[in-house]
Amino acid sequence: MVTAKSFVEEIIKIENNIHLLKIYSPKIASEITPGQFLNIKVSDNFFPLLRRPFSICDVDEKFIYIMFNILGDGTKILARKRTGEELDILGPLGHGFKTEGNFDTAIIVAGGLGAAPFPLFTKQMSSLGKNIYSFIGGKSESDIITYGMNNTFISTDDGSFGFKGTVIELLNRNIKILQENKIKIFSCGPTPMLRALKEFCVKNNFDCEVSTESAMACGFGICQGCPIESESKKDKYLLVCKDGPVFNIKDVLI
Amino acid sequence: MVTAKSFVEEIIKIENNIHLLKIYSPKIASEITPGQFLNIKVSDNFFPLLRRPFSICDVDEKFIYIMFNILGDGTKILARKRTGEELDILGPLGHGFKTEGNFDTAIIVAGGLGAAPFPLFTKQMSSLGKNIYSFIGGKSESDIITYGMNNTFISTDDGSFGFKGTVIELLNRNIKILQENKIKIFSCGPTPMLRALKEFCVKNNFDCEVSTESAMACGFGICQGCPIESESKKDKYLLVCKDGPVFNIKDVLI
Amino acid sequence: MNDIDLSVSIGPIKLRNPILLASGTVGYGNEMSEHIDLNKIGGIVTKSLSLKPRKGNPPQRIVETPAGMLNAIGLANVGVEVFLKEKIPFLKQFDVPLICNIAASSVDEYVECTKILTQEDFISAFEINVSCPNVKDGGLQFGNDISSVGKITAKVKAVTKKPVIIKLSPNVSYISEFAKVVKEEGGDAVSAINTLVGTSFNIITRRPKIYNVTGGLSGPAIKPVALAKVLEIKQKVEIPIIGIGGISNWQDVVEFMIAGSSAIQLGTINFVNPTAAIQIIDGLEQYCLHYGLKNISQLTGSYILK
Amino acid sequence: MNDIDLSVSIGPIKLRNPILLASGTVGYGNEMSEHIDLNKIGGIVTKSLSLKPRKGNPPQRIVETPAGMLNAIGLANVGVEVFLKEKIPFLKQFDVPLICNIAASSVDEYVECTKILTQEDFISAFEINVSCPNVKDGGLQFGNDISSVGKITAKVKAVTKKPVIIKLSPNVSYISEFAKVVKEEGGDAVSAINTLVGTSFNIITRRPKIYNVTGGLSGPAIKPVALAKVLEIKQKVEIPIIGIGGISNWQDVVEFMIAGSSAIQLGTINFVNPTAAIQIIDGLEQYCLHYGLKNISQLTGSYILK
Ligand SMILES: Cc1cc2nc3c(=O)[nH]c(=O)nc-3n(C[C@H](O)[C@H](O)[C@H](O)COP(=O)(O)OP(=O)(O)OC[C@H]3O[C@@H](n4cnc5c(N)ncnc54)[C@H](O)[C@@H]3O)c2cc1C
Ligand SMILES: Cc1cc2nc3c(=O)[nH]c(=O)nc-3n(C[C@H](O)[C@H](O)[C@H](O)COP(=O)(O)OP(=O)(O)OC[C@H]3O[C@@H](n4cnc5c(N)ncnc54)[C@H](O)[C@@H]3O)c2cc1C
Ligand SMILES: Cc1cc2nc3c(=O)[nH]c(=O)nc-3n(C[C@H](O)[C@H](O)[C@H](O)COP(=O)(O)O)c2cc1C
Ligand SMILES: Cc1cc2nc3c(=O)[nH]c(=O)nc-3n(C[C@H](O)[C@H](O)[C@H](O)COP(=O)(O)O)c2cc1C
Ligand code: FES
Ligand code: FES
Repeated sequence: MVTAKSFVEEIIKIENNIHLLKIYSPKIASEITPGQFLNIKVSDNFFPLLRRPFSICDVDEKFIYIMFNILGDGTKILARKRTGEELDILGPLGHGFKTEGNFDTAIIVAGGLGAAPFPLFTKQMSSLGKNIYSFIGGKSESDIITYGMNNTFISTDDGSFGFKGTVIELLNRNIKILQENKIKIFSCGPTPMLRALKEFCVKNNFDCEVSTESAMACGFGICQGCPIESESKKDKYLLVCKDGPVFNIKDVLI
Repeated sequence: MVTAKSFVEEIIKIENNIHLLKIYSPKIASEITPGQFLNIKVSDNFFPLLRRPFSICDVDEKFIYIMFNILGDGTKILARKRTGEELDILGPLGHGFKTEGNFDTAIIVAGGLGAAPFPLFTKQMSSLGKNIYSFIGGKSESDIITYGMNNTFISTDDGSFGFKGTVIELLNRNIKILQENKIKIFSCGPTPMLRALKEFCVKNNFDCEVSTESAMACGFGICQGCPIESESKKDKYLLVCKDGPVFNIKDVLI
Repeated sequence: MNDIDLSVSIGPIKLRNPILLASGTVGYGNEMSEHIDLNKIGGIVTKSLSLKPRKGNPPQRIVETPAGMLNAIGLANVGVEVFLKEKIPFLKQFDVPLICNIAASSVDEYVECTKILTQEDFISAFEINVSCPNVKDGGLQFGNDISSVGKITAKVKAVTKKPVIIKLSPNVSYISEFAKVVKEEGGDAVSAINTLVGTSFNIITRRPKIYNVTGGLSGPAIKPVALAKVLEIKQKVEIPIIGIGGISNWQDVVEFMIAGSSAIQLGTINFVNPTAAIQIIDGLEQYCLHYGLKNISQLTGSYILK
Repeated sequence: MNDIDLSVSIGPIKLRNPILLASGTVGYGNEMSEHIDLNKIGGIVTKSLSLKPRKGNPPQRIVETPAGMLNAIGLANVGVEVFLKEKIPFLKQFDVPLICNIAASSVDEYVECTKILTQEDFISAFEINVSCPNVKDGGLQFGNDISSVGKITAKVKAVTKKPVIIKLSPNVSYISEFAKVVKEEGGDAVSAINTLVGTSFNIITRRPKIYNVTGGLSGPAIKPVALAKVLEIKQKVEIPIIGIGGISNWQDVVEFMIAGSSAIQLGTINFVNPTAAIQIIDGLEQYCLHYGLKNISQLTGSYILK
């Protein structure tokens, strides 16, 4: 992990008004595992005070990308950045997805902005020669992000795009295809989705890694602000920033 | 006084790295007396929390100008503004210089950034057909601002430009010329200069108006944060923002 | 939108909406009337009034801090006589509840001020400032002493039929103990909070930036502390609370009401955005509409803990 | 620059410079050692240790506020045994003074912890946390009660020869009264301040944002309050003070030393800028050079009032 002065290259808008921030950051770009995150100081003053965590969306030689939506003060400031502005980034942080292992097909399950880590993930899986199916869900069409993903299966709660229902229901409908391959599931998205996914994986005995979220102050293990309940050790919490953000779905209580 | 949404037109750099901010603000531009000020919210967030007061430097149809140097957080943010950005301005505030009256020659005495209100003042004096002499002082050449002023007499403490000594000493050297005309003095600058000027004016019985400064929270009379001691009424303070910022030098204790 | 009811009661005091302008941040109303229509707000709390005019502290009185400011105005005010003669007539043009804030350096002075002011019908209620951190006499000497606060409440109540609100100091271990004594002595409501004691030094001269050495911290920085004090009172004492401290938008107002406030006061934000009160009232109406709240007063103390 | 002396003493504790990292904001040092050279800082204060490991509060533990943050970690820590076995060995690689912060839910637990830890030579001093606002047992129950603070000081001093620092709560009327009892009972220094009690609500769910309902406010927002507390202690009690609260740059450190601090601790800023300590030490050196200060310790309490 490093604190690296980095520079805004450009802001790209993709589907549904989602922003991609392209950042020149050769030092960080050289050592990333998909699923890791950055902790970014979006301003050089006390507004906002804390850094903001973002998944690493993609890496392209000396550039890294993050994907975001304007939500509050921090993302509003990020969206206003201009080419050449300096950016104070801490990263890469945490543990990413285990891309190696005994599977031939990677199943992505992404809800809304949970799509963020998967462009880089997809690249790496492809270069490892694995098959990929990407299940993407959202409340309605305006939540669907397919950027950088392949073989997409789409669901929306309101049926405005793709299958009408949750992404886990869609997954369940395609369970046959899944069971025909040596699969491993990789997921990121809102808590209710992850909860349903866990049930689904336990029932079907699927191996699954999930990227989790938490409020964070430091992002590197010193504040204890980001606990997540462990399935095995009841006497202490795991830390999302340091032990995660990616966990095996069996290891954490969601 | 109005709260008017205004827009940054451009930032111009003049002598000694001084910034001129040109602002599109037709409503405010239409009702200004030289010596009045604006209270500007430089950011749309809590950093910094309070507005920043600036003298109105010049007016040009629908545009107003302020003059500043990068000093702290507020002026740093102002200096980064780009064309088209909205600016939240309260103004014009306070009482300006009394430009009419029984004098034929206006003597400006400005120290450092005390030059700020005088470009507009000079314009108005000229249009009223009055003579103007501008005495401008600073610690050294890099403090001298002559922008928008005529008939300049310059002094620096270190002699790096013009007369070596204080601007009041320079004024005293030219007292003959002054005494040959019906003069009135108009001044703005650091407290030690104003103090010396007061002594000079009392001794020579010159009429003089000074623009004063104070820490301010509101700028329009509700916080009582900007007291200045009155010469006549000892039981209460005057307010720089509302009773000033321009006072007759006889009326205030400097 | 007309079926949204923004009106609230603070004990016996009825207001058209919960937005009051806080003492010391609205003067006597005249300057603010250039910015907003006073007929639209819940009410005005005057700058603290004392029996005789007070000159206040020498400059520097104000310093900015991160997301806040320190002030040590020193209760500069015109005194009750001049207030009645010169300031009230202006306010009478408006249909706006007027709460007179009183500061004093002795129990007797509080009583005297109240006796004089209570004769003026236009005054709706009194807010007794027992918590000014910026004067040597009175102020926190009273505000941090439970028996003084009780005594002042009882004696002021004895000389007026108008509602009496006691403005509490946050610079104490347990603010609810003060609220409790106010209730016991017949006070109608409490205002929480006044400013937190703070200071700031010039690192070159090594002198305090504020002439008075310490000042009162206000603004968004103190909002979490103020909210916790309101919640503490709400949980421990049954007395109407006026929430104050760092409120700058309608979301903050909702938060203060959830935590237990019947109404709120806007302070420092008036300096930054003199039209804040009106924007906030609009925002509250939208919020009620959006969440199907018929009466905004339903919000008061509606927190769900666990 | 080599003739600038940044070293300071906190009573019997000698430090190479006044920059300590505050309890709860540096863990047990290992993560921070990736960011800064621990051999360069004044010292480390551990996360509060208790006799047995503590799991801490459920999430959400943290929420951002204007220029500050609330936390209710709930003293999650590994306990003294694990600390001695697993955490200290790492720290022993460094030449850095280690101050062990202890939290407990009874006077006996403070004593027990101290007895165990005092046997470890690497530990330079103890900081006794009597002021954690985020636990139900202990914490402010002690911190807001003068006689408890006195008792804890005396009993802890009785079982260790190492210096004992008491970390005081700011959530009291007069912090200097607590400093006074610490001095009387033989405490070597006080740390001021711990966090201010605050809260925050979600305006849609009406629930507190923090699971524990209230949390401790830290960060730049509280700096003026912390400075005033340091000044109050300095003016009233002769005891070394470690200043804490919202410090984020070298200018803040100078301000805290002028107000009376012998040394300071960096808290929240470590989260935002993990290299802050080093930048600050550089800044202090420049400041001393520029203003011709031979020993930075000359700054302590060097304020000029009026
Ligand atoms: C490990 C990790 C990876 C993340 N990756 C991404 C990413 O790739 N892209 C992205 O857009 N966001 C990501 N997030 C979430 C991101 O950090 C927040 O969206 C961001 O902090 C919002 O900052 P803000 O200042 O704009 O909003 P704030 O003003 O902080 O918050 C605005 C609103 O959003 C809510 N909010 C804040 N944080 C979260 C959160 N973590 N989850 C849900 N609601 C929240 C707040 O409660 C508030 O209501 C990630 C978070 C974590 C912990
Ligand atoms: C009526 C009035 C008119 C003014 N007109 C102008 C103008 O035309 N041009 C201009 O550049 N400035 C003017 N000023 C001063 C201006 O308001 C300050 O320079 C400005 O607030 C600095 O803001 P900042 O955030 O950059 O600095 P801050 O971070 O607020 O301060 C940086 C440093 O400057 C010091 N400082 C702040 N305000 C003042 C002040 N008023 N005088 C001296 N030192 C100060 C602070 O103590 C601090 O050390 C005027 C002030 C008043 C009251
Ligand atoms: C400049 C200033 C002057 C104040 N004067 C008074 C006063 O005279 N009487 C009083 O009771 N409170 C006074 N206050 C306190 C406010 O009424 C309010 O309690 C406090 O500022 C917290 O609210 P805020 O954070 O919204 O400003 C003053 C506050 C400020 C900032
Ligand atoms: C996340 C967090 C955890 C903390 N944990 C402890 C603790 O375990 N023990 C303690 O004495 N103080 C603890 N503190 C208080 C700090 O040591 C410090 O007193 C306080 O944060 C004020 O300093 P700051 O404003 O620089 O953060 C904690 C503070 C934070 C923000
Ligand atoms: S965010 Fe600080 S420990 Fe995880
Ligand atoms: S700045 Fe508020 S009264 Fe003058």
